[in-house]
Amino acid sequence: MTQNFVKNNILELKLEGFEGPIDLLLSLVKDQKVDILKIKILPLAEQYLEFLKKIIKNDIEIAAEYLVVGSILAFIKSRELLPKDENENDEIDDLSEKLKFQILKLAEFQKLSKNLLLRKQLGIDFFKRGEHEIFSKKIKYKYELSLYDLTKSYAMSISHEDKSKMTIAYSKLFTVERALTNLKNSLSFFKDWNYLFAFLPKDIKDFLEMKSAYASHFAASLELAKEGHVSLKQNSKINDLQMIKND
Amino acid sequence: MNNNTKLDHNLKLKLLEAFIFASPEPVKFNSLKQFEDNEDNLIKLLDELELKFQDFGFNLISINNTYCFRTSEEVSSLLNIEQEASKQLSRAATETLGIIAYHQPITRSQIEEIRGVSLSKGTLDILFEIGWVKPGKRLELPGRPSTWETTNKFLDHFGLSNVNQLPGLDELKEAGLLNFDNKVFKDPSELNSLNIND
Amino acid sequence: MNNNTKLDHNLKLKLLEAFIFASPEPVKFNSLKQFEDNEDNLIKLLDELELKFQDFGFNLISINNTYCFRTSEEVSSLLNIEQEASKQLSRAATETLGIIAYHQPITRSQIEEIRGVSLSKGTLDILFEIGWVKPGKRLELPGRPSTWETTNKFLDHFGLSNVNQLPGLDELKEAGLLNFDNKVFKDPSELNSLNIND
Repeated sequence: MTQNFVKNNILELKLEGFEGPIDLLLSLVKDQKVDILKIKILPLAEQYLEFLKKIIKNDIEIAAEYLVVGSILAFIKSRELLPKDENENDEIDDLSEKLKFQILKLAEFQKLSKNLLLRKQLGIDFFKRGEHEIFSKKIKYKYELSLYDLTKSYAMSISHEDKSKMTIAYSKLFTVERALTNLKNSLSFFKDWNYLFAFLPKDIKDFLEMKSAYASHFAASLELAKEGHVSLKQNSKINDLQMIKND
Repeated sequence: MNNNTKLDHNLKLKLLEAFIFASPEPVKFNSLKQFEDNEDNLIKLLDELELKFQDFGFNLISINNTYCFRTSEEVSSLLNIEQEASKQLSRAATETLGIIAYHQPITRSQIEEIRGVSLSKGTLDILFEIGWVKPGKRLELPGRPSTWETTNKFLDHFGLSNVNQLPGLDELKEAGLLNFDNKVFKDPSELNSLNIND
Repeated sequence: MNNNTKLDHNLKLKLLEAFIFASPEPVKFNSLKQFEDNEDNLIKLLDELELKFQDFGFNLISINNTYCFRTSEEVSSLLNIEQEASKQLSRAATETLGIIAYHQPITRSQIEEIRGVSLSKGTLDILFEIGWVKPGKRLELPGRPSTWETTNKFLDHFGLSNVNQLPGLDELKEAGLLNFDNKVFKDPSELNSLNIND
């Protein structure tokens, strides 16, 4: 039987043609051309395991479901081959019966589902009234919203990341504009050389804001010097910058 | 007086057939009560209408207590009417639909159990989108899992009056195929108790 | 032979009425020739049909050589059918309805918090007007904000018997409707903890 599979190149289908391990078992049964009620699990197990072995070789990312059923079949097979113990045999029979039942059940539902779609269908084989007759002046608006649309919309509304509320955090930085205003105001009171950073506002408590104030005052002083309002000097590299108002 | 009642009766029939005929969707029994508030009489009137249209090119049919006209089986195949493009269902979706139809109400994990494989995303989704299945009541089990069941739209589409009309349903029941007692595993945790090495 | 012709005659009548019934617009005389190619015979058949439906709640009428069924004048004044026109619900309204359905009772500001945008005035109004939502109890919070909840009409429209039947987030995810593993709100009180700035 396994030989047949190789010949028929079914192996090359990998597992994509099967809807799960029970479906695979079912198709092996169908290939045996025996009554589903008379399935013999042992030969079936051998075929399945043989099939699984080859698949694993070719495709290691095999679905876990196939391996689970494979392990049950391996279990049944190994127990059948070992010397018999009465209690254990019951257990195996039970497992075999259940597996057969599942194959049978799936076979039945596959048949019924197929038949369902073979039924005559509305809009294809029979019809409803084609026309929407207008015979009343009263108009009632009907909202065409299906439960599917509603739940889909809800799912989208809570899953879209771009829907999250986003607020830009309040900036605690001391801007150059503020530094410029501060320096211009202060310079009117001081005629002599003064250390630039003495002009920094005294009430800054935030560390980041303080750091940015240093930077913005430095930038502001350069701007003022460039415009000719002030002169700047630095006695040495390690000394602080000093500033004086030009006349 | 007698004559009057009869006229009244005929008028009611006309009103009923006109109302059902003019409504774009199947009409609920309750909304037909406006023409005859006695339910027994209303049922009689509807039975009479059903009979009246029995041999027409279109018939009055009932779907789960709703009423509508549909072209008769006899002529349908001879009509040359443009077909609605129907979606081709995947095999997984077809089987899932069948299982829900025969097994309803059924949870997702029970569907997976019958098919022996987990349902991929989009399988139930497509059936829900077409409007053939909808969520049903929740089961009183841990996690209160939601069940799925078929809709009136499903019945209408496949020309069924109710789910009991599904062909083969009785046989399924008799064969005991509609219960979950005989499965290999009740839940995945049972796998652990199956020790293959001992 | 005679009997055969008669059968054929009846079948033709049925085909004609079924075809006119199922056609989306009034049917042209010419397209009815497919059922009877002899024009004189076709006219006779149509006359016969007209007579057949003469005393029905709906009649076969011909307008400019086209044929269709129309509700009879006798009953149309008595029928209380409102003409239905389909309308699309806006995306904002659909989302809001979904959020109310899943989180009810929920206040307006909680809805805004989930959607991340403020609700325009008309959004809740339209849902209220359709009759799908109604004001619920007030919350014992500052300002005693009013909550919103869904109505029985809402359940009726979506074919649900209670709001617990709405598919849960897990089911939405499994059905492929929800693709993101985002924060799940179980009840509105959790909304307060949703603070992106924290």
